[in-house]
Amino acid sequence: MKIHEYQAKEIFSTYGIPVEQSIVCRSVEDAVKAYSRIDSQKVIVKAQVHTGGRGKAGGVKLANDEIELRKHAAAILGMNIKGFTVDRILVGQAVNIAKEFYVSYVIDRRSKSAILMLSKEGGMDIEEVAKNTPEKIYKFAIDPSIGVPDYLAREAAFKLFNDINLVRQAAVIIQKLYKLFRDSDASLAEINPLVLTEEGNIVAIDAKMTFDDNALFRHPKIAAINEPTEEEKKELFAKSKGFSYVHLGGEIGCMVNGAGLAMATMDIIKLYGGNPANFLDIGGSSSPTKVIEAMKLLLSDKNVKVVLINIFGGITRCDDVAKGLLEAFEQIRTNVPVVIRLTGTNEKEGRALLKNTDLHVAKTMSKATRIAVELAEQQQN
Amino acid sequence: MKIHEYQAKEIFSTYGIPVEQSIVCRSVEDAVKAYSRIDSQKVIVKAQVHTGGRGKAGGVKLANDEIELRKHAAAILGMNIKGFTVDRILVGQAVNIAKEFYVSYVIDRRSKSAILMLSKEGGMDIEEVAKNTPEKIYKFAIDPSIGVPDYLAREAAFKLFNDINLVRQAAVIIQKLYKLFRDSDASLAEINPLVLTEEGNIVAIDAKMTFDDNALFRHPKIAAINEPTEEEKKELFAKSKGFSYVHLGGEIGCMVNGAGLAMATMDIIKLYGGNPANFLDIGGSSSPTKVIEAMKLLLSDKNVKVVLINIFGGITRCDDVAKGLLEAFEQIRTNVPVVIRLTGTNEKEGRALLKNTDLHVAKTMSKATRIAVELAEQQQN
Amino acid sequence: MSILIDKSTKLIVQGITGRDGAFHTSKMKEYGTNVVGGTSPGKAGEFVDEIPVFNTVRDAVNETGANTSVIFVPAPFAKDAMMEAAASGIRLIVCITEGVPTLDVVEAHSYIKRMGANLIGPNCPGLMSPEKSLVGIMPSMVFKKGSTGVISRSGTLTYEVVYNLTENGIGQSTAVGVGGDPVVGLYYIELLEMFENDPDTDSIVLIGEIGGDAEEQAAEYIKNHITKPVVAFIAGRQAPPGKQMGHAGAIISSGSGTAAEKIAAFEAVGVLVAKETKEIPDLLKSRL
Amino acid sequence: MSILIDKSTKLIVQGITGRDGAFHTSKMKEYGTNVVGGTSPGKAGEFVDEIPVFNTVRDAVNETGANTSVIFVPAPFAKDAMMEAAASGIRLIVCITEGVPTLDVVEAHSYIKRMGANLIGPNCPGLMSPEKSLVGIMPSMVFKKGSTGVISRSGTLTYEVVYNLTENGIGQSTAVGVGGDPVVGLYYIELLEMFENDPDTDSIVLIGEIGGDAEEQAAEYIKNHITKPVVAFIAGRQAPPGKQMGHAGAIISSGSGTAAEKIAAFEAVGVLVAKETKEIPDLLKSRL
Repeated sequence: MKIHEYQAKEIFSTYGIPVEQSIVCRSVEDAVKAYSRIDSQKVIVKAQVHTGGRGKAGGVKLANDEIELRKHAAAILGMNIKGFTVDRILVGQAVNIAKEFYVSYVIDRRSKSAILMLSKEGGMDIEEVAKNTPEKIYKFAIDPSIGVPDYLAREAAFKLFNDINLVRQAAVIIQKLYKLFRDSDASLAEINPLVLTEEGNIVAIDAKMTFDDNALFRHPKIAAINEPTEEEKKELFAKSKGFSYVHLGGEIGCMVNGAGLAMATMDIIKLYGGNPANFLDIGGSSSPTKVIEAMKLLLSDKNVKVVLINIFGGITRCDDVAKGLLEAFEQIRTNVPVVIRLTGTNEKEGRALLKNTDLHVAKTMSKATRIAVELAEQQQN
Repeated sequence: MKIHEYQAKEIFSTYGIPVEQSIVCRSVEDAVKAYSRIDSQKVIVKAQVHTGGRGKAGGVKLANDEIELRKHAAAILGMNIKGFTVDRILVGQAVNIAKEFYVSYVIDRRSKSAILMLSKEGGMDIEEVAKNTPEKIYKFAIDPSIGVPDYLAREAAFKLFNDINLVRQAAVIIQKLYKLFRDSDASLAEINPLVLTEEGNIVAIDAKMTFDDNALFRHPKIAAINEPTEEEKKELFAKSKGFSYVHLGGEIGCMVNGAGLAMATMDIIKLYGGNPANFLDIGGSSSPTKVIEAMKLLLSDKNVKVVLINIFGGITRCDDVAKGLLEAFEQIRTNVPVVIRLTGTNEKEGRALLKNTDLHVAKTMSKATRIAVELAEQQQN
Repeated sequence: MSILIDKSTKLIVQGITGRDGAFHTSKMKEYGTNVVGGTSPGKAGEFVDEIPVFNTVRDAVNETGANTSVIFVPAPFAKDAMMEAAASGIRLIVCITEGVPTLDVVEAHSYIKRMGANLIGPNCPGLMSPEKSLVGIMPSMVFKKGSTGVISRSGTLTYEVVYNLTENGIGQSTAVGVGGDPVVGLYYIELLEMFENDPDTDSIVLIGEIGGDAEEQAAEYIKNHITKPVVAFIAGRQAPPGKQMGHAGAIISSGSGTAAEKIAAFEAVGVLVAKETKEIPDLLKSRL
Repeated sequence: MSILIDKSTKLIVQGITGRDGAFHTSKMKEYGTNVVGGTSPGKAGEFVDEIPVFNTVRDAVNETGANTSVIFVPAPFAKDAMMEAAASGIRLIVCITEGVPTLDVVEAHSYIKRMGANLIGPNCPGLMSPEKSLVGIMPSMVFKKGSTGVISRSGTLTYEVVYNLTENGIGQSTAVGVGGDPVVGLYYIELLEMFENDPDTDSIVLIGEIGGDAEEQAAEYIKNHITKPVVAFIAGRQAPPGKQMGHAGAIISSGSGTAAEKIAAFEAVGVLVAKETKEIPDLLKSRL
């Protein structure tokens, strides 16, 4: 789950990580009011959207006076950045930047731990830095049983600064950011850039946080500020039904038990010349209710011309699955052709049960996919 | 550092460990007021003193009504328990005890960790239980990097209870007590007894905590409630001067550099027929100021008939130590004879410097001690 | 022989009285796994399918000599269950539970490693050594004893592949579902090494998917250390970036972790990569 | 040979720019210890007695190949210093600092052990292997090379005993001050084992004191594992119960940890216990 910069900065403040003075605004008038409350003539106006690259898109502007502020606020509010409409801007004091740095904690699959990443190349796209000049990124794996002790924070801070006073300031931020990362079950806590001001202070002038969806149950306050997009809402709805759903845009809707098999199914559709409409994992069992719910979800996508159901009968045997499907399809009335492929335990018995129905039944993934792709092509014509 | 039961219970409450309702009182009138505020007809009146065995000494009484309360409060306030005068009592509701248990955390030298100790033999002297029926005490070493996870708390709680609801209640207390133990740098956090009430609740009806003196610097609130005895005040004063002092009561005052050597010195005094007045370790260096302060401390003890100074010259050479002693004794005027023993680096030069003074100078611990004991005997006669 | 589990496996089931725990306990027992006990705090003395229930893993280990544990407790309690197993002397911990917070796994894994034990999962189907032992939720009927080792990040996709192998006469030595989360226990490299050293394994099928760079690492490892033939399959070629495809770990982040990269890495070191699952048996046969 | 330190010891001093750190750095260097560096955050590039100062232990280890560290930082920072040393690859960590909170030592010790390193102290005078290496604050002039190993919970009392040994012609292989706190690193048993295995040690002097039951454990260990003669001395026979005698660890709690118990334990296993320090050389000679 993502949150906005201004929300991340509020959390930073709670943890004592220095951020510049800033106020979130939803209108130009809000922005003017905010401007009067900020102790700085120059302010930065920043679009608040759940995506990167807002600077390049014109979503970040410096205002030297109220006239410029009005102009920038008006321009940025309502702007569309990578499909996101800007409904909020952050107006913050413009700090005098002496130097920019990068600091983040992220989960590292390889070391199976959180890692601290730092770079003197702050303010840049860190993935570009990682690709082109990996030696400019310093990484520290965090032992979860000891966290970030003083010595480690100092060791890391010495990668960015030589002056011991700056090292001490940075070390404290490094420790607080870890505490926040861990306390909130974040998967990313990033400061880019962390700025050394001309006055000698260290301030986080951007803040990005992503949280582990699996841990939201113990962070109700964070979960409460979630703002899913329309697409994400559909995914969340699916999740509430025990599914895992991702919209892809093609014409062949698919319904599969298991995430890996669901991915393999969308891949094979493409391989055979079709276009998957979605990824849909209906999970372990294949009860009639689940199938009904899943069909409703698939059919709500008007692009869907054919539905391909791919079920591997493991613990739940294919004949039981077939009975469930039959029950479900008694209740579902649709003109969209449905192809069903059943493999695994008792597959013959399962397929036999489905024989005298409108459903297209196939034995293998290849066969089923071929039928689905052909049916889709027929529908197109 | 020790605190009173009522203070420990206040800390318990902060951590959510259930304690019975109780109020600390300094007078009979206070106690009567407290009685009116407690939701219980029967109350327990308990002396608050920094020592054990108050029950046997008559410092704990049950009052069934206000008359009894007045009687007990009056009797206990002012009582002397093992040298401590009772100036406070705790008036608390009398709970209906179904069963008593023992729970504590303590530092274990052997495992070099905190250990959790539990027993079904609550309310007893736990050292007696340990000595006579050690199998009735369960011990769990705590890995400091993981603390007391749920499973460990549960495992421990199952040693006391079978009912899962009681296990859950106890497990929470076990975890909170550890958190408190660790957060406060305690060396002991003990609940004896932890009580199962007839109503099925688990309550700490006594609370004992001792804190690590070396960690008090980071616990100013705890340090602030320290109430040293007169003797402890003298020890604390010595500590503030960089000494380590313990009063012993004999007639030969001793001043030694190093704790081990200081213990060996008091032992040898006794071995040679004298009685050490004190343990006094003046620490690493032997500057004149330190010697002067130490002499003042020793001479403030009117029992002291002889002073034995035992210095091992290591990094600081004996001739330098001798110079310091000479300088110190120019300022100290006393009739108490002083025996000095100097060994170690440059000992001959050191002893030579002290030759023509009133000080009795000896080469070995044996010799010096023999002289000191003889001088003490002469003073007695 | 086989890797990780065999006839010497003495299994306990943590969360044995739960719906899934009880169901799969019976399935495993039925298959012949030596299920010696289970845990469910407060239910000591009860039995599930004649298997004794204990309050704690320590009690279970003390009473039964269990060396392996399979975990079916709900996600919020999975970390505690994994650590309890490690603290109580269990050597192989298999966590089936889905949806365990990542930092819980980080912490539990670090502790398990420190205790010298091994973790499989979480969010995994467990392991199967045909005719020896089943630890987890894999459908035993699709397996057949043989000498191909299977490593997979997935559940049903594994069964699909195994089913194809079995149908084509290729049996399995051990199949391991490592789990679909970003952070899980034993992974490709450790398991490749075990299969390489297992005299009863003569070939390996590796089923990967998008997300992370474990397949790239595996390719590098295969190049340098694996002499047995390896056939790979990668799911998620059509996955859009930034979207989690069911498994918490199946996500293309910042343009890395794509199927194309993984396939290229394998092909670069001579590992055959199947385009669809039905090709796997033939590719494997071509290398044996 | 000797135990723990010798000519191969490459030492860094944590807190080298402090008063005590700088003073003892010079003393150790003067004695011939191979002091390769020191740390003091923010002072990298400076020198103390021509020894380079680094910001971090990691830098110091990377630049100098140090394997041993001696710590002189103030008590509130000692835990961090000990853990930094262990995390940076130091194998033997000697913490001189007095007054370190017990739970800090518990935590640091647990981590150091996990990293496979050894801890001596805190609140200890360090170690001395005469004519080889001095790590700590022991006065080198009272030592003499020889074959008696010395283990002690104390500082000046150790020097006193060593001085007596030296004066009586008995040299030392290594002398170790384990520290006077309730929780410290290596203790009697580990060191007895090392001395037993050290070909250059033919006898052992053990200097104990009141508090805890480490002497009782040592006696038990000596009975079962030590073939070399051991002479003991216990300080604190006159200590009253409940009072801390200088050392945080020297306290008789709840009537246990008395000198009488310790002396009895040693005598029960045939270890000679000196009544006063001057007897030690003769008792030792009687056993050689």
